[in-house]
Amino acid sequence: MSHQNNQAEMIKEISGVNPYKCMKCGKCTATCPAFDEMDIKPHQFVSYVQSGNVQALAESKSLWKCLSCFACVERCPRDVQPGRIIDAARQIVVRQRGGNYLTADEIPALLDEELPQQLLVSAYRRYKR
Amino acid sequence: MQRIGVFVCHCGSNIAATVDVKKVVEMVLLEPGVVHAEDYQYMCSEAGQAKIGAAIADKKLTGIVVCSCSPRMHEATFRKCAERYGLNPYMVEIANIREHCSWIHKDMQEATEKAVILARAAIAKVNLNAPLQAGESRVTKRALVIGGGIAGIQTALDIADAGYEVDIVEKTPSIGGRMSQLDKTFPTLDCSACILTPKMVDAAGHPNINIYTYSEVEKVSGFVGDFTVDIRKKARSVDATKCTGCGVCQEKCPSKKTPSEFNRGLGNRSAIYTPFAQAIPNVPVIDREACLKFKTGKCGVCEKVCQAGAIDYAQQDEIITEKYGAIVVATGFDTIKLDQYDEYAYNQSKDVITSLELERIMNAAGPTKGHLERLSDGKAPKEIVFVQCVGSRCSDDRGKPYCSKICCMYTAKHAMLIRDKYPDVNVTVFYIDVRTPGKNFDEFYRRAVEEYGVNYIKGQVGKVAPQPDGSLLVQASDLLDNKQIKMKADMVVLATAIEPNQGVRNIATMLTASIDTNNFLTEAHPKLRPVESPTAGVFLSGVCQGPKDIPETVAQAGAAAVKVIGLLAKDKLTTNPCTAKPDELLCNGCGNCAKVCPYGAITYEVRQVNDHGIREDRRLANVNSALCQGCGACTVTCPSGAMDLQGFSNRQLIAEVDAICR
Amino acid sequence: MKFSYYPGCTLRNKAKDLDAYARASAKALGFELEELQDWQCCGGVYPLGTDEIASKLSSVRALAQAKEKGQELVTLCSACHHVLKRVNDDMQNVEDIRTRANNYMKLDTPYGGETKVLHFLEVIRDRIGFDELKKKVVNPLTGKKIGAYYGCLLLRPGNIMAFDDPENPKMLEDFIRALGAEPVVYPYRNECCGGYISLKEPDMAKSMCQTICESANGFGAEMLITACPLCRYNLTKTQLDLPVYYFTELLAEALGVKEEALK
Amino acid sequence: MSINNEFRPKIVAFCCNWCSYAGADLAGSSRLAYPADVKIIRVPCSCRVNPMFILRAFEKGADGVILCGCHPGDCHYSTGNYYARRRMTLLFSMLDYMGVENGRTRVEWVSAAEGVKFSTTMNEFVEKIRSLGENVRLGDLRCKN
Repeated sequence: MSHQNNQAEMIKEISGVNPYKCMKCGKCTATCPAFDEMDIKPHQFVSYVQSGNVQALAESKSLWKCLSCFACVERCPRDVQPGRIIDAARQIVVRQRGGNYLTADEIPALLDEELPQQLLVSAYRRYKR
Repeated sequence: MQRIGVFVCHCGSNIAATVDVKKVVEMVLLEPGVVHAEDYQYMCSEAGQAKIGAAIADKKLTGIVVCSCSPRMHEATFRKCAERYGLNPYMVEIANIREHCSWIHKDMQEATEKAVILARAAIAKVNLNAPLQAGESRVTKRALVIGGGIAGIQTALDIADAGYEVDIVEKTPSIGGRMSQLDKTFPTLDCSACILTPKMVDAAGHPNINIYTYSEVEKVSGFVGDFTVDIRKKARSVDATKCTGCGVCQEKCPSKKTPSEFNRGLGNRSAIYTPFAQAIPNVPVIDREACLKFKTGKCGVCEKVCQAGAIDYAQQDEIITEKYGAIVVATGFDTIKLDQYDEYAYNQSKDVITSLELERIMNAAGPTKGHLERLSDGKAPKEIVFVQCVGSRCSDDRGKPYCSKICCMYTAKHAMLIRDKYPDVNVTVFYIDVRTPGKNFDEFYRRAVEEYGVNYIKGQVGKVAPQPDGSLLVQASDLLDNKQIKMKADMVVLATAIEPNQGVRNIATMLTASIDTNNFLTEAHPKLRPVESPTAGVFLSGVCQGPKDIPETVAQAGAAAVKVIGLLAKDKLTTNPCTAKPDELLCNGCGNCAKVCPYGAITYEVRQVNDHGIREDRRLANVNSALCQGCGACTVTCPSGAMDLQGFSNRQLIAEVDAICR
Repeated sequence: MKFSYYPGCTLRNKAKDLDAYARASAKALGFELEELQDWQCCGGVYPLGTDEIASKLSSVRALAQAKEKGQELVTLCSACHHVLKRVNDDMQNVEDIRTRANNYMKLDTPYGGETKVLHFLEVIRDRIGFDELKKKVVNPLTGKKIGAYYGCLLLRPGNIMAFDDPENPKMLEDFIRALGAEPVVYPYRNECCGGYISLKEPDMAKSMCQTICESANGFGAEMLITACPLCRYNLTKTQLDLPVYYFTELLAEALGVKEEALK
Repeated sequence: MSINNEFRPKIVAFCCNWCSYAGADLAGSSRLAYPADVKIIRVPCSCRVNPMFILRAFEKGADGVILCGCHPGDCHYSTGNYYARRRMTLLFSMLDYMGVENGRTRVEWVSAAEGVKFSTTMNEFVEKIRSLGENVRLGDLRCKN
């Protein structure tokens, strides 16, 4: 539990977000374009950090589905910025050994003729240490 | 040297839990002049005051320090107490060891040390206090009410019924305010006009009430009991004494394309207009921005058709100067602009409307004659979505941090009325919390759910996307089912946050009344003096003080009226004796003090002085203590140190500084 | 008028045309883009973690170089623009990041966010003016119904990007109007195309782009324009036959410099 | 004053009766803590504060002095805070010249509704004074114990 609490503190620190500002309106979840693919929804990320349930977040599929499109950040009425919390949780995972979601080996199979460089760079930044 | 008694209050545990009151008593007894010190559970109680009285008699006290709550709370109480036991009330000083000490510190040693220092400062000050006598000032037995909505009307009626004259100043062409725009009212569903119009008629016909519509307060001077106010009566371009209110001018006016303010821009009005049929006074106004005669010089139709000859294009603004004993602010509210909330597509679709616009649509006198229809194509909606908390409870920079308080109830009302009149229409309400405290309020909301089948979903709407087929795709969350909802609606109604009316800041500045960061006027005490402004003689009525519904507004309007009546019933008011006083031997008559005095209380006169045996005529500053409000600006400006402020003298304040820095 | 110019990696590669049309158009409009020396990739995404410094340094270098030259810094790609503007905001307003970044950089004078970052479109709107653009158009795109696709990166977060109203932007619509075409307003023009998700979850991006394109199509758009190579890549993968162009291509065409640009 | 040898500055806060003193009361009733080093003196208006009082405070060993009044335009006496602002601008620049750093003096506008602002202002100010350390300028040696 104390490890979990530490991790929750780390998420707050890395994200710079105060999850207690949340009033639980669900606008982040309402506006999320990746909702259907997420097992833990954006508003739950905020409440999980509040309750220190970080392990569930670290194991969540949602980490790799969030688009960083900032719709939740822009529309949150409480300036909680759920997108930053998701990113911080993702950071905690990729910064651990073996936490990368993308490896160099799998890239060639994913490429096509038109694929712009920025796609690779961005995915690298988000998915890899 | 004074004989000082120090009284340390426990305030139950409010002070005693953090400040070692016994220690404070022990320490203050060491201070010069202190001949008595004691502590007690509640100094402000009858028993506590009796202790003070006993000590005044037994110890022959000449000054008192009470270590307790803020002087803004109980200074008056302890002054009265001293007076009752034969001590001049201005020989009392308060050391604020609650708000400024025990409530904000946790460490007992630290808090006790600070309490002792605050007590020392108060002792040092009271050592230099001198008995003061309050003066008297007169009371003009007439009240001014700024704003002619339900708050202003009710306040004016109550004051007038008590026998005092009241003027209402309303900036629009008619009294009635927001309430006149509403269709039905919660929680009884009676028709707004049916309960408001009789009150408007009462006010207009009341012998003690005088109404200035299309008018604004322009300048305020003076103080409680004796305000002088300039009112700008804007040119109506219609002679109210001749107009019969027949309405022909409005009918014939060729300029009919101005959005109607009364209908929230959903319909148009003519350039010469009354805002609504039951307007009071029933005298139209020419909107000079829209009028062809004023814009091009041609037209003049209204003048031709007016049989009473009431049209007067040459009419000028008029300034009326009037004296008042009390002023009530009842300036009301407006809904916020939704430009910052375009995710709800308010600016993109005519079928996304505010709740106040829905009131107009549902009203028989409104732009759709009371038919529920889409403004884009006139079709009857089958699916209506209500969105709560639009711009309320926002801590970002787009909205307001507070709850607008009325939206949960009026949304339940709208939902119920629609389901009642159009049972085939589906109504969905997206809410964050349903807040319905109030008599019969929660029952009302529950009826909407249980009896009228209104679908309440807990979750906010994220986006409203207009579709090519004219419908609106509402994307929202359902937090209880942990789902994202995408539903088509024909109409979306936004429960838009309310904010104090534009211009209230300007009025607050004129009245020197406090205003908060949200532009709500501040009350003198949030619990115990909710209808008084901290500025004496200025009272608050309605939403200008904070969000409230009609029953609360009417209650507060009555309360404000009672306060005004209490003031006007007095023939004289005691004035604050803490006024400026020049030392005639030091004054050189330079004139600087008069320049900085905001009240014109300082004049100069040539008087004979006896300066250590030399008698000569000198030009000297003279303070009119009835006008002086005791700010102290003159004392600092005076180059020779002749001007001082009684009760806050240079020596007293320096003694406080010394005691703190010791 | 001369600006520092940060093209970014994709514009040197798959999106060479986005860059070429922009340069030619700039010339026609009377301003010059001076490419920064030895610029490095911005990383494609803005590092959100408050403790990430190293990944912001390439942007700081570009910003500091523009400051030395005393020029405003222009970008074209939405992603680069997003990263540079936000890093610049950090350098202005976040003391911790500013201090640590400057400690790494060891510049002669510390960088404190002095450079103004402009998108190519902002240059047209704020420095040239759409009226002026309209005057310079030689081949007006009359009759074309064009949907503007903004995506997320240009607009959000609104308070930092300060590009346009994040929920109801007008910039590209005004741009389209200035070129003589008819803008088609549709509600998903500021919703995400899927971005980098398309690498590992191509179906997700596809379905999101489907929604966007169907909406635009439904409101009558014959084509979309965008500023971002990644958005364009994703948007062209839908079932719909809706062409997607870089805004600079239409600009070059309208200004009559399209042929010349590709020489 | 010092507890456990930690530097505890002496800070005098002049607060006008109508806005800032009420703001301090609101900070109190909202339990918004700030260090006990701050001691408040109530004045009717910020314009009542004579520069002499501030000089006196430094002479007697104060480490910082802050003056709080109503926001510009909101003065209970209409114009008092404008006078205070002008006077303090002059005084503070003179004090800075004399070696009492600008950080030791401050003017802040706090309304009756701004309990939070009062508390944050005082926390910041105390933090600043603690970082500056004890004031050694202007102190009257005769006042030292």
